[in-house]
Amino acid sequence: MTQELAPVSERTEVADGIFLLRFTSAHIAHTAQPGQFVNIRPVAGLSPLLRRPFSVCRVEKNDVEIVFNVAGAGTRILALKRPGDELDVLGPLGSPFGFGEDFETAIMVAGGLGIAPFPFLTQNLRGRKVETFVGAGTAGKLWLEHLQAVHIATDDGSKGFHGNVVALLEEFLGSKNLENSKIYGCGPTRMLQALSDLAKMNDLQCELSLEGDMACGIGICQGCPVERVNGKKKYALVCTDGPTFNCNDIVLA
Amino acid sequence: MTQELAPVSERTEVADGIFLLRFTSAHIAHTAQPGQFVNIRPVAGLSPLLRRPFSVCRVEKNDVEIVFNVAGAGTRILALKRPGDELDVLGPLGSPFGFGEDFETAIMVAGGLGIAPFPFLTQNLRGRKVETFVGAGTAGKLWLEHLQAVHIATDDGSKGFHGNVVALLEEFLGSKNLENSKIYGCGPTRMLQALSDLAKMNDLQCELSLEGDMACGIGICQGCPVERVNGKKKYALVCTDGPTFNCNDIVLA
Amino acid sequence: MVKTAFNIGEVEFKNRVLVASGTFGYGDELKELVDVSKLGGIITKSLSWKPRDGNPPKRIVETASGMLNSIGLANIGVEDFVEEKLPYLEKLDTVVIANIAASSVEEYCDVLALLDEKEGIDAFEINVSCPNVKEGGLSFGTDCNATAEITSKLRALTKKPLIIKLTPNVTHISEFAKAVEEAGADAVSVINTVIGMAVDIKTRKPKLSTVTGGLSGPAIKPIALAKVYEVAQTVDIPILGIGGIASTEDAVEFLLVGASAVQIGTMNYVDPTGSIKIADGLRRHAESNSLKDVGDLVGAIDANVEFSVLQSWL
Amino acid sequence: MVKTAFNIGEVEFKNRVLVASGTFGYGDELKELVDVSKLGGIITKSLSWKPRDGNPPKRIVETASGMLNSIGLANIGVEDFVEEKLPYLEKLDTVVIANIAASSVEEYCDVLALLDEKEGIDAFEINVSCPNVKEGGLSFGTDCNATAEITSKLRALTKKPLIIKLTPNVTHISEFAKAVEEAGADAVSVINTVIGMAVDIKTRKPKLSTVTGGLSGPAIKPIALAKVYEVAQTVDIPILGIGGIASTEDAVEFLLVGASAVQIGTMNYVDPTGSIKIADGLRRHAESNSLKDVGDLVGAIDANVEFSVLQSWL
Ligand SMILES: Cc1cc2nc3c(=O)[nH]c(=O)nc-3n(C[C@H](O)[C@H](O)[C@H](O)COP(=O)(O)OP(=O)(O)OC[C@H]3O[C@@H](n4cnc5c(N)ncnc54)[C@H](O)[C@@H]3O)c2cc1C
Ligand SMILES: Cc1cc2nc3c(=O)[nH]c(=O)nc-3n(C[C@H](O)[C@H](O)[C@H](O)COP(=O)(O)OP(=O)(O)OC[C@H]3O[C@@H](n4cnc5c(N)ncnc54)[C@H](O)[C@@H]3O)c2cc1C
Ligand SMILES: Cc1cc2nc3c(=O)[nH]c(=O)nc-3n(C[C@H](O)[C@H](O)[C@H](O)COP(=O)(O)O)c2cc1C
Ligand SMILES: Cc1cc2nc3c(=O)[nH]c(=O)nc-3n(C[C@H](O)[C@H](O)[C@H](O)COP(=O)(O)O)c2cc1C
Ligand code: FES
Ligand code: FES
Repeated sequence: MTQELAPVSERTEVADGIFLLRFTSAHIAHTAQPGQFVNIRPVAGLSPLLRRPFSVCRVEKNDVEIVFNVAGAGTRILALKRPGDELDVLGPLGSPFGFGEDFETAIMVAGGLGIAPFPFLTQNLRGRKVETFVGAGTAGKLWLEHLQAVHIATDDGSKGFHGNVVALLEEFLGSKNLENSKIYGCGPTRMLQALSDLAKMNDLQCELSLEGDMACGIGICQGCPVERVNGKKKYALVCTDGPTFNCNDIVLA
Repeated sequence: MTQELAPVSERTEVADGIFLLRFTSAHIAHTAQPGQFVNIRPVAGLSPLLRRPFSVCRVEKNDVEIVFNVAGAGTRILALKRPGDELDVLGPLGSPFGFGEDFETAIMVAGGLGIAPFPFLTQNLRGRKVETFVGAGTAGKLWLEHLQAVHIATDDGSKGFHGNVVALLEEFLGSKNLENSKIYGCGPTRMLQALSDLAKMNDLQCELSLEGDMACGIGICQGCPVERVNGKKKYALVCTDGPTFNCNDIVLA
Repeated sequence: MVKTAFNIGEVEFKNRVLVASGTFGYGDELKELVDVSKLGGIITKSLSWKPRDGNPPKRIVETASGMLNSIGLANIGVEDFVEEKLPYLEKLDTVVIANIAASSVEEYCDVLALLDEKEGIDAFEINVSCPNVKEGGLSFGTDCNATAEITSKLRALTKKPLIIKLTPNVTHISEFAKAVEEAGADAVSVINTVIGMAVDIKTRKPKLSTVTGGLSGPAIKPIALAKVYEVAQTVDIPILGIGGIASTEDAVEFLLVGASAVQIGTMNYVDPTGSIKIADGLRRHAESNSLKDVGDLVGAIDANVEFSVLQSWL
Repeated sequence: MVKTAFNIGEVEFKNRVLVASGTFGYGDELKELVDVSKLGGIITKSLSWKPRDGNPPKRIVETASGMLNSIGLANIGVEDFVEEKLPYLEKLDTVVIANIAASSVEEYCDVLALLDEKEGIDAFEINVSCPNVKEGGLSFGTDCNATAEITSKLRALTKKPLIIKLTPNVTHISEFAKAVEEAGADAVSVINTVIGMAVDIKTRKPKLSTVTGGLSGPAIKPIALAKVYEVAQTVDIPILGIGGIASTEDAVEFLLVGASAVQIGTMNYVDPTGSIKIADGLRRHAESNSLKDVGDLVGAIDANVEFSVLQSWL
């Protein structure tokens, strides 16, 4: 874990209102694992105050990439960064996706900016089969680089399957034999719920990356609880126990 | 008076840490008078919260220029504006310098960024004689454009007179006959005090432009009092009764 | 068409956005910029019997997302107000509320009695965050009995709506709200500024000439919202919510927790036309939520109160 | 060499910057980033007798230059703390203060008694901003008698420094400071969070699961400073100043108004190494002002107190 002022080397609007920032941090680039995140301070000033968490999207040599959409004050400021500016970054944080288990196909399922961790996961899964399901509101919001075997769903039908991405996956699972697969999901909570149900019905392993409001991102504020299915403690912390969880371990609410 | 989002057309570092911003506002450009100021909101967000006042430095067609140094959070942000960005500007505000009176020579005396209102005053004094006295800490902090008959003083002696600008003026007044003159002063309070004393000793008219902490800049918060020498009310307001005052009317503290 | 108007007693406000005392002068200073006929109402700077010079500088300090002030109730006094300002205010197409400050119960009564006779004042707001000279300068507003006494004395003097403006600098603001409701107030304004301070580390002096001052602006919004909510659980009279409101969303939050209307304060300095944008924003918010009346938002919060009392916040 | 150390009772702190309860975990989470041996001390998350799950989400809401929290005192309980965390803390080259929370006077006593026997705890800080179950959940900290009672009961149980952490949510915090000083406290921490609230206008529910929460961060700095100043006028025991401190300049302000030391809270989340930078900054500030001891700043404000009482802030 490091806190550093990392120079921005690239900023691109990769889709409608969706930005990619690349910054240089040898430590994060070399130690981060897929599913982990970085916590970025949008301004040196006092408002917005807290750091914003973003999945590590891709790593290349000493560079790290994140992608994000403009949600509010913090991302609005980050979208204005230019090469040469410095980013106050803390990371890598959180527990990565597990991919040591025995499975043949990784099925990645993303809703909206839930796509963010999957280029990095794809980078690290070399040798395994990958199927990627990407959902977005409309075609203009899609960013599909660095993925493999992409299946698209849009809410408005402007590209690919007309409907939500979990329904698309359900159709796909019906038509193929994918018993020895593991699902990775990231996106809005409602989507993750549906995905989790589908995984259980199909008896597939399933790991989800959750979002949640965070003050610290490093396990000291107790601000990011998610209810456990069972266990001694009622809550897990999204920032350190997660953001990745086995779908059987947590209650999505 | 107008509140508008004025596009920035130029930003230049005109001296060490001193910036010029030019923005387009036909209303302000056409109605502002020398000695008036504009009140600029540094960010659309909530911190820093209040507008920052800056003298109208120069006007050209529909454009208005301000010059400022980086003092704190607000000016640090303004110094990063680029052409095309928008400035939330309120103005023109305050009572202008008087220059309708009968006098031959306008003697302008500036300490540091106190130079700001004088290019505009010089623009408007055509036909009259002008002598301009500019003081700065060091040569690198001097910005001398759009002025006439400039006399320089620096605290470190790196350029011009070695010492403060009021001492330089005193020397000058001793060597010339400038009875029919009016002094205009702008700068730190200590300098204005010395200038005011000098003007009284020499029996010269003297108008000063004051600074002061302002919340509104438009006379509604009562936040910017300056003590009057006499009169029914104890305090005048810097933002509406000033920022320009006859040196005999106010108590500098 | 969404209904935006509401009443306090017989006074009808055309919408639920007012401008707060001390942040809009006497109503005439901003006429070039702000069309006050689009506001629910304007509240004057606090008026005292005699003109007051106010405190020495500095009176203003900026803080993180807020500001401290120590104006010292600088005002032109009620007589000059009537002569110089009222004729203009009388003609305005909006509700005009006179805010009154005083250093004794008698002074409150004298100012109100003088104004009550005049045309052009629709209601009174009483600033009780004033030093009580008899009690050595302690604030009326932190003394529940004194606050109730002022209310009942003034109640006897006027038939116009009487609004008491409460200070947040007390342990249980709802006790004060209850007391003034019982003493006959028609409404309460919640909140005045929060006591705060700042120090100049170079001179080692307080930045404000009076050492402490009043904190306002977005920084205090969460505090104000909690106070309005607390008061709304306790009284039945209308609440005017104030404190750091900077956007339509902020105003909606105040209505949801129980404010009948809102007042915009510090943000008038930052964005003089912001209050009008918020008035329009509330109408549009109601419209897009298919409400017939902006008033349907008032107190419409979906909160489990028991829970909030038992599970403390830490 | 500037002196940076100071004492509370017999405990020596190497400098005047500590990290506040609830904002630095149990001290071990940040070991990769923060060299705690450069801190004056660390204060643990509040410990209760049994482990506490804490409140349901959401527990955190960002506000203008601040944040609201409603953690619900989530903690591992004092027994697990002793077993899992204390061995690490014991080895640290800094003062370790255990913060205690409870829902009854007995629970405070039990937790303190258990910890008092252990090596590795140098002092106690008592969080009285906790719901008192016997009184239907009202906070101990807003009841002066209850606060004094807790203090004197705990005083009898330990010889180690006993620090009472006061809540700002009262009319006169100095009454509470005086009461705990008389009941035997060695120091007071001023302030805990300010009650606040936020509403989700889409769902119309409070953003926090507990409706209200505690406001912290730079937004409350002016409030905290005024409270520390008020307490400093009243008691002679040391004050630990807390509330929105984000820079060396902020820390200097707290010392000047009378804090013997400061605690950094919310800013630990934003800038985990900020507290160390402030510790170093204080030393350099003293140096460049030719002070022999950072402590020369404590209470060195140049303020006219009479004036502040008589001339109120509005
Ligand atoms: C582990 C983790 C990884 C994330 N990775 C990415 C990513 O790779 N790309 C991306 O675009 N976003 C990601 N997010 C969400 C991202 O952190 C938020 O969009 C961002 O913090 C919003 O900041 P803001 O200031 O722009 O918006 P705000 O003004 O703070 O909020 C705007 C809206 O977003 C909601 N919001 C704010 N913070 C969060 C949050 N942490 N989680 C969910 N909703 C939030 C608010 O409730 C509000 O409705 C991630 C979140 C987490 C917890
Ligand atoms: C009528 C008027 C005209 C002005 N014209 C100019 C100008 O043309 N060019 C220019 O560079 N500056 C001018 N100033 C000063 C300028 O407004 C301040 O430098 C600016 O507001 C500082 O903002 P900040 O956020 O960068 O600094 P802050 O963080 O607000 O403050 C930094 C330092 O500057 C001091 N300061 C802040 N505001 C003021 C103020 N209003 N007056 C004096 N000191 C202040 C603070 O006390 C602090 O020490 C003018 C001020 C007034 C009142
Ligand atoms: C500079 C200033 C002057 C004020 N003067 C008065 C006043 O004269 N009377 C009064 O009742 N309130 C006064 N207030 C308080 C405001 O009306 C309002 O209650 C408070 O500022 C909180 O709202 P805000 O955060 O929106 O500003 C003043 C506030 C400020 C900032
Ligand atoms: C998320 C969070 C958790 C906190 N937990 C505790 C706690 O367990 N015990 C306690 O006494 N104070 C707790 N506090 C209060 C802080 O210690 C501190 O008093 C307060 O946040 C004000 O300081 P700040 O503005 O620097 O954060 C907590 C604060 C925050 C923000
Ligand atoms: S965000 Fe602080 S504990 Fe998870
Ligand atoms: S700055 Fe508000 S009255 Fe002058």
